[in-house]
Amino acid sequence: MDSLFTDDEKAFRRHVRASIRAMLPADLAEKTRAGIHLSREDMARWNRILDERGWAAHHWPAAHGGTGWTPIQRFIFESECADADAPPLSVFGVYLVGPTLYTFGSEAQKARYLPTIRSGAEFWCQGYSEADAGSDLASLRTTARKVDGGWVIQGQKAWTTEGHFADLMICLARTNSAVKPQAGLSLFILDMKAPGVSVHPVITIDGAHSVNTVFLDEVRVPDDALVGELDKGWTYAKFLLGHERINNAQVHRSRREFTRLKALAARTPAPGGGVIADLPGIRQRVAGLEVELSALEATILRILADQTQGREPGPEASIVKVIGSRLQQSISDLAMDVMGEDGIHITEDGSDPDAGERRGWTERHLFRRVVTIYAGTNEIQKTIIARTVLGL
Amino acid sequence: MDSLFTDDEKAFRRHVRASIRAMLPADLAEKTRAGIHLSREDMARWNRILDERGWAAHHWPAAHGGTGWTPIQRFIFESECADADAPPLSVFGVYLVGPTLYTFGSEAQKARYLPTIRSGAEFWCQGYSEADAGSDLASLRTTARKVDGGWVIQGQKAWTTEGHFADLMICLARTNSAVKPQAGLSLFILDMKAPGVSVHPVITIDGAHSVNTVFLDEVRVPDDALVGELDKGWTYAKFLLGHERINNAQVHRSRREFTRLKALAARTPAPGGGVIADLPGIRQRVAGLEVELSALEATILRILADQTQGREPGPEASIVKVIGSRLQQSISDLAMDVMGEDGIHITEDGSDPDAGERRGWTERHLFRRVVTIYAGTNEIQKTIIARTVLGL
Amino acid sequence: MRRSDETLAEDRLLRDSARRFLEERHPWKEPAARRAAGDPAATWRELAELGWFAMAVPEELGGLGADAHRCLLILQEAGRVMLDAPVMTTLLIAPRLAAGSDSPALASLLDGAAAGDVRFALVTGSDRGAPLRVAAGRLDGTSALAVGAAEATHWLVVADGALSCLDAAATPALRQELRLIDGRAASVLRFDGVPVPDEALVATGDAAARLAAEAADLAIAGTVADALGALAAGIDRTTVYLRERRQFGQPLASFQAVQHLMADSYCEMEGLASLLLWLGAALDGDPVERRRAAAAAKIFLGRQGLAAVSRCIQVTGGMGMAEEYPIGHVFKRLQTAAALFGTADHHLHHLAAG
Amino acid sequence: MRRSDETLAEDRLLRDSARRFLEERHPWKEPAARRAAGDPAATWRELAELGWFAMAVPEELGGLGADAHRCLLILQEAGRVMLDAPVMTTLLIAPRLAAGSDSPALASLLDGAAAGDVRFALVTGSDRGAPLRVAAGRLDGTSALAVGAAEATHWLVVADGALSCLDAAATPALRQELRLIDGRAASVLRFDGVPVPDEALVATGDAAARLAAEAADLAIAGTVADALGALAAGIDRTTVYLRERRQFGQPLASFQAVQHLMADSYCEMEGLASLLLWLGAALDGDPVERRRAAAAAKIFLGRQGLAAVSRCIQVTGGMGMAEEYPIGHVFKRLQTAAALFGTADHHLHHLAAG
Repeated sequence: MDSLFTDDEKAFRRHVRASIRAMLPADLAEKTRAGIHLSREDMARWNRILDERGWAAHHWPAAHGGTGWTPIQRFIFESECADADAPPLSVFGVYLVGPTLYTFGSEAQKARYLPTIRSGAEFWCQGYSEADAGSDLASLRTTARKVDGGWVIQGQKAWTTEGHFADLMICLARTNSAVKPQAGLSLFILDMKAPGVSVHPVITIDGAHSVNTVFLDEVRVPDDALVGELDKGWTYAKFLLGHERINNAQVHRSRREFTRLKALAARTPAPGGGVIADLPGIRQRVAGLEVELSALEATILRILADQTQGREPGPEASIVKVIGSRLQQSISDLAMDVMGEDGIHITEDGSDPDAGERRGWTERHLFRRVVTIYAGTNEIQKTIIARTVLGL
Repeated sequence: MDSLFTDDEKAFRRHVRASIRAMLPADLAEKTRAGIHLSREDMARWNRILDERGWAAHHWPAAHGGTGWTPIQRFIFESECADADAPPLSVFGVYLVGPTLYTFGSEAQKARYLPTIRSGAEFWCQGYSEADAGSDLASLRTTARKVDGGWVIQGQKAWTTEGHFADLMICLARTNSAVKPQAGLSLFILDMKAPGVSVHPVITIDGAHSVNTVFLDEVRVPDDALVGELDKGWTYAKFLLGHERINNAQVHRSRREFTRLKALAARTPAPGGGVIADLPGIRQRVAGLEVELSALEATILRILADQTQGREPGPEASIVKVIGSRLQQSISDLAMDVMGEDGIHITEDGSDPDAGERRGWTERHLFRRVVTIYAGTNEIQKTIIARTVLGL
Repeated sequence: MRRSDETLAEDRLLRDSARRFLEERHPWKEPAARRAAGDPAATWRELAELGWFAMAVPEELGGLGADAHRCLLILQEAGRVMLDAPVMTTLLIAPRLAAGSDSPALASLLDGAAAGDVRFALVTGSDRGAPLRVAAGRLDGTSALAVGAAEATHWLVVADGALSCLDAAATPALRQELRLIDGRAASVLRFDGVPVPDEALVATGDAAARLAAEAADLAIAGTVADALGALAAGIDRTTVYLRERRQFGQPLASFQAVQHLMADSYCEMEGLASLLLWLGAALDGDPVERRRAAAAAKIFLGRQGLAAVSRCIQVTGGMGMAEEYPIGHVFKRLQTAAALFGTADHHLHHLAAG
Repeated sequence: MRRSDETLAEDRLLRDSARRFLEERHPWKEPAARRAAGDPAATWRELAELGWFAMAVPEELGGLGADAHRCLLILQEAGRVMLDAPVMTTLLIAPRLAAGSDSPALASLLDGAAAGDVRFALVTGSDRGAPLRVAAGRLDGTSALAVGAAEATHWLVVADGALSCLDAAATPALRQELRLIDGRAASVLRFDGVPVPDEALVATGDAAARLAAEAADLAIAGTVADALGALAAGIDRTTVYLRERRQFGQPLASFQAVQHLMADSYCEMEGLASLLLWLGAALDGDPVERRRAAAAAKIFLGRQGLAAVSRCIQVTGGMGMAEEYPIGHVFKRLQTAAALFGTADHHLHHLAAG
């Protein structure tokens, strides 16, 4: 897709590529290739390395310690990180909380929290979803009760990714029940080590622990834990989720995985001789995925070019979320078919020389059922597209 | 699928096959292969031939002049008719009106109308759909006003297939507007030559004339034109539509077309040499369709076996309608891809020796957009499945 | 051949009693909990007492002579509760192969199997590694995933040249023990010149090739039956959840998008059930039709079956993602079934080449 | 190369004026009515006066030097009203091939084309019949469907060995005149040793092969642009209809199933638009990337594009089926576009083999 980039951008890509290859420790790249849920320590290490270079908050404005890069430059940077098998940055701190705080937070909040997000010294988790309020935040039940000098938060958060090692939670709670459901919500910063916070692991179908249920039992937060204005949490949450949706297209990860999938198919023996990659049916599916992936990449570049001209992403975010999440699933579907019997057992004893390329695919495939569900299910995204774009 | 038939049924198939091949005039078979909308004369001729053999109303009970065959025997008969390229019987008379009349009609109605349906002497059309009441019959606007000695019907029917050559219409009209919408409908027999009936052709996207708009301007029908009880038309209409849905799976036609499609692909040169049928992508699609077609056939046989044991088809009719209609479209989709440029022009000058196998596919493909729409759209069928089978 | 009314009534009785037994004694639990709680040997004896392992044995060999269709009904019920016990080979495959063989090697073990003392596991060759081959009385090669091989007393080894029935305890094989994603145990076995005594030979030459083809199709039938049972239970559980769970102020079940997704899944499940019905009948008939039916069922499972269960996870949201709820396990059971005995791609490739 | 803000603003101006002109002067009508009412020569002159046929001509050849992207914008607008006039070759292909050739054969005709006096039609070889071939100054072979060949003054013939520009009136060819399903006219031309004068040669040898590859990708770009315009108009008309039309007591637009079907169509249209954006940029760049982008756009059109327009017919029910309403024509326009210059299967086959 070279022709969609300027010469300057191509030069930028070469520069970024060389830098990342130089900065990225080999063991982190290897772990990223093998796994899906990285440890806090691994993520923090890469975060720190990037921060030293000034690239940790690569999509933040320069005024807040970001790079000030254009949306296309960020795209290039993320693509090069994925290509190099760099660990993903913690979604919550860098991608979601940071922008929320520098957009709506107080000066004190920015000064206190932005630097540690950038450096990876503190990790965040998201406290929006509840068991009865996944896609439907308006039915949120967690409450924040005003007390002298602060608030007392009571409730239960579900599907809290990385909650078991996060330092801080950005927590949505009901502060006003006299108004219509979405109007009475506020956003708070909550210390995960505060009394009353307890974190219970949820094992997902890939057998791993990355999400949690977080019980908030009379957790006290100070007055300055409130982000922005009281009862405006719904607005902030929507802002944050808009960012999440573009991010959830995961196009760079898909491109990288697609490359690895082709390599896997090219190394996997086919029944009756040859390799799987040469079976006509597999070839056709690979070619079809290549086309869909190109469509997704070009769509994201169109949206980013619009952003460069100052247009904020609207329902386009829903489009790329729908397309991107389905594509992620199609890629691992194909990987399962390429692996056949080798893809349905998890334990490896290491004796198989091919295990390297196979490692992690099955777990990813299982966990990946979630990508069409989280950050607003694809059905909700389609309703958004129908209503806001098509006027239905 | 031989193993799903008994030895008696296999013998029955051989018998039916030989008989049809002997009875079917070659020119009718040729016309059926080439076209989609047959003339009244062609359909009547085949109807007459079958009637002489006692097979025209093959799925009616013997008491009404039918064959008394089991559901499986009917399936075999229909399959052999399709295989031999016999013209389809008029859907409305034999399949829909006949069963409605022998189930709900008066003795006089049965005596008057059933014989001419069997013989093909009189053709029927359906007067249910209206411009604003396609899938939603409850919003039907045509009215029947009681007058001395009969009824006066006023309204407008849409999408009346074969209306331009039908002798009679089975017409749904509102006889009571004081009750809830579906309760006040009645079913009438209406002479298409009666004063006040005017038929306006609707050209469909295949360029052909098979459907019509029928204006009913103060059309008078006698008292004995009412079928069954007053205001019970909704019940009768649902009965009739249930029959229509199974029929609309069109499984035998699909099997026959699939065979022809493979023959077409085997005769169509491929770019760069060889034939289209040997391209890996086409082979895969053909094999995939074979599997889906088998699933449909087996599903219909399961339903028919249940019927043999006395269970009436319920929501299964919706399942086969959904699967069967999609499959019809998949088959002609593939035909279009096999034909390539040869499939996008309609006029043939006859100079192409391969035109024979190609003839009619494009028109069928275009007209076939309708199969997922008519007889209750597939969306409505899915709602029926969700509500009645899944309890959602 | 289609089933008579009388046969169908018997089928229903059998299915209902199996369902009652399994739901009471072996309701679905998380695999880890099930393994911790269960006693595989006791379970096996229980199932033997129900007559499961005598039902497919021909009457002339002292069994109940049930046809394939009936065995598949039982395997569907096992799939509904996602039973861990690897019953397919003992219940369905061994008795039918014994009936097709002249040798007593397998037939002589059927009494023991019916009593619950003999447990078979099917061992087939890997498509990708060194083929399983018997030559000059010795077995070489690497197996595909052999579900239940570790628990089995006897291995029914389908190799080029011979079908044999080996005493697992007495057979020196290099075993790689694996845990499948659906929680069941499977092994990869490597044989290096393992002697195959004459009395272990079930068939050789053409007869072995014929039985090998039958074993492959039987294995597909049993696998599809299990998966279909799991899918049906998954759809049932999903609809219960959808009726209970509310979002945006109404039950999830009331959203048209959700209704239509589940209607699609239901249509796919019905298609799979129909193909299995065909395959069940075809197992008693012509091998060419049997092969086509097996391929069709396996392809449909790998495509439409997986699509159907994926939608169950989609509409149940987080519930489907959590290891402690059954929907995700249904997904894994189907994903496993889709990979065993040839993927959809594999069978489509052969059907397309055919 | 991505477009600057300034360029984008100019693009929008151009697109808006083209849209206003076409909607006013050439709004969609049934093809038969349009043919009866229209005067093709007058339409062509009108379009020439708008500058359409000068825009892609390089500045050094007296044109406006617009890039491919801008030409594709115009072709999208033509697709929106499903314009009959076969403008693609004259507007997009001929000027670009002229720019890539050293010979005056084509360049010398561009002034006439800009004035509306010369009308080009692209004539390519059929993949299935005898190939088009120029050898020893003579042209042999059978063409693929050549849209607009009957109306054209000149044929731009892409043959093995040479790219030539033949005076249609002076070229003896066996013509089979056809009506495409979308209402446009096309011809199949057979050449039997037709002399190709030196002054008609645009390129030979490697240069001809290079330009032939470019012509193929340009034709795909133009065809996809036209189809995308038609699809966008079809989705617009469909949504208008859905908001107006009521069923079961509420607007069709309010049904979630309908909303989601149309959201899928919209996503597919956006994907197609994105691939066309890529292709538009790639037309000015490296031939390898250009080829990939063209194949991707054509495959996406034949799969997702057709799926998108099929849903428009589905949700508009009978309206989409009737010849007198535009939705069915959008379907036919896309079906035609999907078949011209290689089906999705064809391009996928090559991409898969690549």
